[in-house]
Amino acid sequence: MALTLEQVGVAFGGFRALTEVSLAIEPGQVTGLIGPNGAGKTTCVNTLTGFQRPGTGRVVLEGRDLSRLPAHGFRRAGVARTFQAGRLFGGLDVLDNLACTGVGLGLRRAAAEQAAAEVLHWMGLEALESRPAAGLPYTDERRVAIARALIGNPRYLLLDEPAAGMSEKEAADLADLIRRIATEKGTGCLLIEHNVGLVLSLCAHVVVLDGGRVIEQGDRAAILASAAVREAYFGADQQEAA
Amino acid sequence: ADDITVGFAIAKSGWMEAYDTPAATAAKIRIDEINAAGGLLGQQIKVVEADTRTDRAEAAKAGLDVLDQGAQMMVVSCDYDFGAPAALVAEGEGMNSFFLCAEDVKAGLQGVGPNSFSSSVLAPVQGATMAEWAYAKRDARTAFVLEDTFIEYNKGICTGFDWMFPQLEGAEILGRDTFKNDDASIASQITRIKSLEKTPDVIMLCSVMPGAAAAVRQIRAAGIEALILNGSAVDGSYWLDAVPGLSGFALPVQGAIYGDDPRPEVEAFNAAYEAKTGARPASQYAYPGYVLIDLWAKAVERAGTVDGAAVTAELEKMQAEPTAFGPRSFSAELHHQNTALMQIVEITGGKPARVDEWQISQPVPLDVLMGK
Amino acid sequence: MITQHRIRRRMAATTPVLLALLLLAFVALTLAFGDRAAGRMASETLIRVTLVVGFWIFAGNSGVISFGHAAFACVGAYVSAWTTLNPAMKATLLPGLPPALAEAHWHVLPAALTAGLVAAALALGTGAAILRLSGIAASIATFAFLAMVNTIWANWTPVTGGTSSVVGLARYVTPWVALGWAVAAILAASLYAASASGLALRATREDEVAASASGIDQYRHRLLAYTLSAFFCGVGGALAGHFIGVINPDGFYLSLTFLMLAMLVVGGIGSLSGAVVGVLAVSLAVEALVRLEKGFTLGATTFALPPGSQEIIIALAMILVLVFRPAGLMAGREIMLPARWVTGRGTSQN
Amino acid sequence: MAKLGIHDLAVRYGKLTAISDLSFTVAEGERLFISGPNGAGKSSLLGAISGAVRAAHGRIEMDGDILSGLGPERIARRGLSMVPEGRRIFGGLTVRENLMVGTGIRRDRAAVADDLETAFTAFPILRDRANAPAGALSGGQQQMLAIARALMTNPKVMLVDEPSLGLAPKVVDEVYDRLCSLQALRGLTLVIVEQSSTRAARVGGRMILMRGGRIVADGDAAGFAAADLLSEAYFGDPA
Amino acid sequence: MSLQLLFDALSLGGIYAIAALGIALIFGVMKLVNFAHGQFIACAVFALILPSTDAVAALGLGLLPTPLLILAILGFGAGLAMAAEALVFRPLRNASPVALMVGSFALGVALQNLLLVLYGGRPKAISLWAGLGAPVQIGPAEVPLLQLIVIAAVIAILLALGLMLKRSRLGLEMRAAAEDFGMAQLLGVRANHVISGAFALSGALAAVVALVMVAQTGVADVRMGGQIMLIAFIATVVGGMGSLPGAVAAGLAIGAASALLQAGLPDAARPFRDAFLYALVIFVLLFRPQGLFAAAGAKPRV
Ligand SMILES: Nc1ncnc2c1ncn2[C@@H]1O[C@H](COP(=O)(O)OP(=O)(O)OP(=O)(O)O)[C@@H](O)[C@H]1O
Ligand SMILES: Nc1ncnc2c1ncn2[C@@H]1O[C@H](COP(=O)(O)OP(=O)(O)OP(=O)(O)O)[C@@H](O)[C@H]1O
Ligand SMILES: [Mg+2]
Ligand SMILES: [Mg+2]
Repeated sequence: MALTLEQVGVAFGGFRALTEVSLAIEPGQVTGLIGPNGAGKTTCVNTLTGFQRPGTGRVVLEGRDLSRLPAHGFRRAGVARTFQAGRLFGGLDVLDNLACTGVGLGLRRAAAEQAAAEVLHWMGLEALESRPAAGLPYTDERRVAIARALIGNPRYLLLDEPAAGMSEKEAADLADLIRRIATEKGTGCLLIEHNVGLVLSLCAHVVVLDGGRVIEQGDRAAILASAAVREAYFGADQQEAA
Repeated sequence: ADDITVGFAIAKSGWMEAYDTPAATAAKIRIDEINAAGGLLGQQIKVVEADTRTDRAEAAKAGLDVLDQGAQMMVVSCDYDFGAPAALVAEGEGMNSFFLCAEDVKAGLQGVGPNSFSSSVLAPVQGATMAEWAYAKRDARTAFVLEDTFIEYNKGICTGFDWMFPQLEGAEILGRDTFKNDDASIASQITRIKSLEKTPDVIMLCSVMPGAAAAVRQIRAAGIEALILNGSAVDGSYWLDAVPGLSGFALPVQGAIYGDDPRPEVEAFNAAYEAKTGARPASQYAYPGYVLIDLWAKAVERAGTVDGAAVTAELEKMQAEPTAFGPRSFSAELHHQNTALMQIVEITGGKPARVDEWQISQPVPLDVLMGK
Repeated sequence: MITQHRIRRRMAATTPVLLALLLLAFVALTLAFGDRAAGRMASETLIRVTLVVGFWIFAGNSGVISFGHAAFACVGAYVSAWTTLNPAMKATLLPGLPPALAEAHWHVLPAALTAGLVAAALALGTGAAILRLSGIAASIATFAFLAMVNTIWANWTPVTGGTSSVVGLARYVTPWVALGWAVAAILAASLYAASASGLALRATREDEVAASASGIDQYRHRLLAYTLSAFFCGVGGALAGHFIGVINPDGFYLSLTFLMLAMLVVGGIGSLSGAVVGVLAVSLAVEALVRLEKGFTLGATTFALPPGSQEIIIALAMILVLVFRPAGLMAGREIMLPARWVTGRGTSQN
Repeated sequence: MAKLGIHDLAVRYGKLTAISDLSFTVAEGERLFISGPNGAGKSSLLGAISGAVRAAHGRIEMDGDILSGLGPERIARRGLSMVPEGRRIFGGLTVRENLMVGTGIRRDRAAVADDLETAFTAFPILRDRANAPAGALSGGQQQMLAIARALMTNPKVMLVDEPSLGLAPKVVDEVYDRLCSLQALRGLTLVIVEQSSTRAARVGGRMILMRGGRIVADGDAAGFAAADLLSEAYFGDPA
Repeated sequence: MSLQLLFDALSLGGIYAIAALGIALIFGVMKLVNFAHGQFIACAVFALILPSTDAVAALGLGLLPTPLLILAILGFGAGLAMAAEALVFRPLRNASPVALMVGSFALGVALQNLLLVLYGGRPKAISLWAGLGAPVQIGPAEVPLLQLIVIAAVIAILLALGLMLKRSRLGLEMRAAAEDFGMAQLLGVRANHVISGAFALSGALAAVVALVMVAQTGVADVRMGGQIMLIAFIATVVGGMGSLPGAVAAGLAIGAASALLQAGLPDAARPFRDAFLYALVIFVLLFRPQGLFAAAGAKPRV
């Protein structure tokens, strides 16, 4: 029972962005995905959510091959995501932003708004409900984007750099939220972050990509111990920590 | 009131204006003449106007507008499409309406209603006239038909030609093609003409400006020297700069603007027109305006009223009614000319001149006119 | 607890009512104080409201600019002509009609409904292909569709009469008839905008990618809106035909397309009120200029604008509106009752 | 004389005041970090200095000349370059073309090739993708490109808005190394918006803390890092 | 395909290609679909003759000796487009693409009606370079000299423009300003100059079309550029928005398709030529929605 990439390869023209990548996201757990810029992390997420067709290999959701599904089909099958940029629907208010997902999942408008209100309540964001999405401060924009992805309790949630641009305190709050999503909702999360501290504190299992290949995976200790990861990715902070 | 009011719902702006204004001016010349001679039924004729802006919806409004101004007869735009909305307003009031110079059979009884007329000569008559004249006078036995699909008038010219030419002993249409008035190039149509086994004696070009001039220029540039025929719409010398030194181009007109019409009345009108506007008519399309007032006024005098139905009855009795531009007939079936004595103008060395006159040997049948 | 969001939804529900009242007032005023020409202007304006509101259902919600809607108006107008014209007239004007149509002599209301339905069916069929595209490619495809319809209509002479006008349509469109349809279009448009599909479509307008990540099937919603929108354009076309009594393929081609677009953009494509206000503003401005062109007397002298200046002035005015209000006169806002009118008593205690 | 002088600056968006009564100076060759919570007005400040955002009032000086009122292109031509928030790379242009856009204002055409070489050495991925459209680059790669592009104009003053955003930790180090070495080499004046006070402290320099459009503290970056917890408490949780 | 047919196709396609270039250029720099381009063409045609509503046209600029005449008309086109940019499109720069498009359309309407007021609604004849129609024998084909000149001009213009945009600094700045006006300014690009330059080029291209049209048809009509503009607009999209070689290729392709359909369709179907042509356009778009020559990376990545 998991969302998996099986031996996935993706190429853009001659450029191979992913080569035989296999990874699994388990329900109720937070899996980390780190790697240098251009390693192929976002491409992984795109493949896992139907925005990028795998050239080779398969995307499998709990035994079902999703490789041919359009992007909106992935969301309906229970795979949600956020984007590196917020990508809220700027012209709509926050509640409608969330309700859009409900509608996309086939709810009627009233039911969708009900579901949206519940998720906002669960995240403690009721106050934002009627604000237009376009004017939201950065942190709130991020949290609303996550809320939008949570409508209909997806089985899996893929987060692309959710903490980028946040201060330490804000990032810590975000970590709590992600932990709650995994434990309280049983959602399997994939977390892409360059804030390595955040990833290591949250994730039981971390996958490291470089140059479109998985170069390492394992728990916190394994990652910190890996010379390859240190070489390719870590900065001075993490070097010290390790 | 003591006046009889004629309403002009015509284009005073937009591209139709160039066609409506000369005919309307001619109509007013006839009105002035009638007024000077004591008026109609002893009353002066008053003119009211509204602008159709070369727009169909505005044309309907213009019709209502002149109605509000007290019009008792309505003169509408030259073209069927732009005149019909106003003519229908007149029809709704049981009034007479006259198209300034429409040459589509629908501009009248068939397309508007029992009280609507046009004083011009049907497009198929023009096509048929050129077919028979070229056959008789220029020994044309083979033809190529090049039809511009832009407006109904063009199709009408070709209809008349297609009806007349093949009935003539030994005459044959070798091929045909279509183009659009605003096509930037008609190279492939020309290639089709050139690839015919033998060069046709005539090319029947069913087109109007500016596409007609563009087509002639390209045909001659390609070295095709066959006699080109067209309808009245290309009358006038204003476009000849487009094809310097053009020769072998013939068309039918109701009267010649070039000063060489054998009928003195025509030249008298040309002079009157020049006196009124400062220039001679630029094409034959002023004439129908003059004719329409002339015919209508006669019918009104005979009916003793301007009431639509009564005047219509008188108009429908007209058989070969003489006018300055030749005899005109109307009937209960057709409010248009399905045969007419036409002057033939030919352009030689870049100069147009009247060379002949011709009347088709049989009127164009109603079925042909109606496209059946 | 009543939230700001709820209040806004309730306020939005008042929009169609207010717009209908606005149009009612417009008709009543023109009929009370205007001449006959003003009455015709009112009918024409309300027909345009039907067309532009229909157009807005698709363009406003999806953000895709369609050039094809004039084609639906064209089809609607001809369908109504085919079904309502006197059979004797059809026998001469449109000899190629299939027997069933050639003999039809329907009442105008079922004809108008059929006009809308046929246009909608055509939209469903062609939209199924065209709406697979997005952005400018979709716009061009709709444009190609318009040009195709125009070419076919201008040359399929036995059935459409070709470039020549079809005349004799019953001129039944009074300001009240036009008002009825305009209000129907406004109601349908606001119901659609408030529906689940309307919300989903607006999401795709904001961000196609994020919308599909939200599970929204853009294609389906676009096709639905396109079809509904074509219905009202079809009806609008039928009304336009029965307004002047004469139809011609040229009347439903580029100038109508751009008139509709221009009215929508001047009013503001972002809201239904924008669509309605745009039509009113442009139509009234044109009418005023046309009257100025005819001349008006002030004291002893008569002033008149030179012929042809109306088009130039309107075009320049449009540019000025766009410069000073790039989002249109309504700038995406709706005409709504203020919040305190819709919250009602007894709900404000929490 | 100060390289940059900001006097009594205010920026408004409609009714919203983003910056008010802001004054400070930056010395030639100085490195100034600007930190503060979201919405503090940091980006607006950089925008106002570079001419991208119009100041409601106040005066901005560079080398004693008044910049306020000049368009962004005139300001850029005086040697002020900016890496804006959101990168704003030209997605349809190739990576190399992106780097070349700003070099039109340089008189030392010969040095352009050298600088390009230096940029490629600093960010090798840019060399690898030099002829690829920049829009295809990953988020972090685009950030590198934006920084390199600003450097290619050979600026005297460079404004950088959150350079570490989306960059892998190792690359962040490299970016700062690069900026610092350039500063040493050319006497570049740097104004950097940086969220992480630890990072600022490690790099070293002066730091201004903004909140609600005003300066609330001004001092040595290392000092702020030590008082990190305190400052977090001071900002509070925006939600 | 016979050689003759090839030349026929090229001569029509060449005109479309030049017009499409003019549209693609402006779309490239401003995301503006310039519907006034057709009227730019018409204005450049009418610039040859003196304003008057008389039926017979009197040549104005058209009297100049050929090289001067060409320069004058190109300059006129460029100036007109630059004026349009300064007066209409610059104030509209922050408007949405739809608003821009409607603005350009309104400008087109204003220009067309201005021509109507100045020159009247009647088409006019212009006697210019009638000799260019003389046929030249090339193998089995007989081609008017003008067609050869058009084809040569298309190639030359395309090469020059391509070089200019790809290689020159102005071209680079043009494309940068097109993508992100504000950012280009932040990098010191004099963006207003650059955009104005693009308009000048586009206007000059409209003037080229105008000259070719006059040479080909010998007439001036206020509705003249409309049809060409529409085809050019379609060509720009089919070619791939913003891709100049794409615009040219698609312009040529549409011209060729039109000529082929004209030659190949049976009699009865020929009036429906354009319907087939547009169906083809939709078909091509369905298979290549981003256009035939879409710039790589033109589609923003997720
Ligand atoms: N549509 C595309 N066309 C061409 N190359 C692409 C495309 N999408 C991604 N790439 C390339 O694939 C590689 C992987 O990109 P991806 O966005 O997955 O990286 P990433 O790991 O998310 O990096 P970052 O941390 O910087 O966001 C990069 O080198 C990028 O340039
Ligand atoms: N273009 C704009 N229109 C309206 N308001 C704006 C605009 N840009 C910024 N603001 C507002 O001005 C204030 C200051 O914004 P600014 O972007 O300068 O803050 P910041 O400190 O850079 O924040 P962040 O850390 O999120 O980048 C915020 O309240 C923001 O919402
Ligand atoms: Mg990424
Ligand atoms: Mg900022």
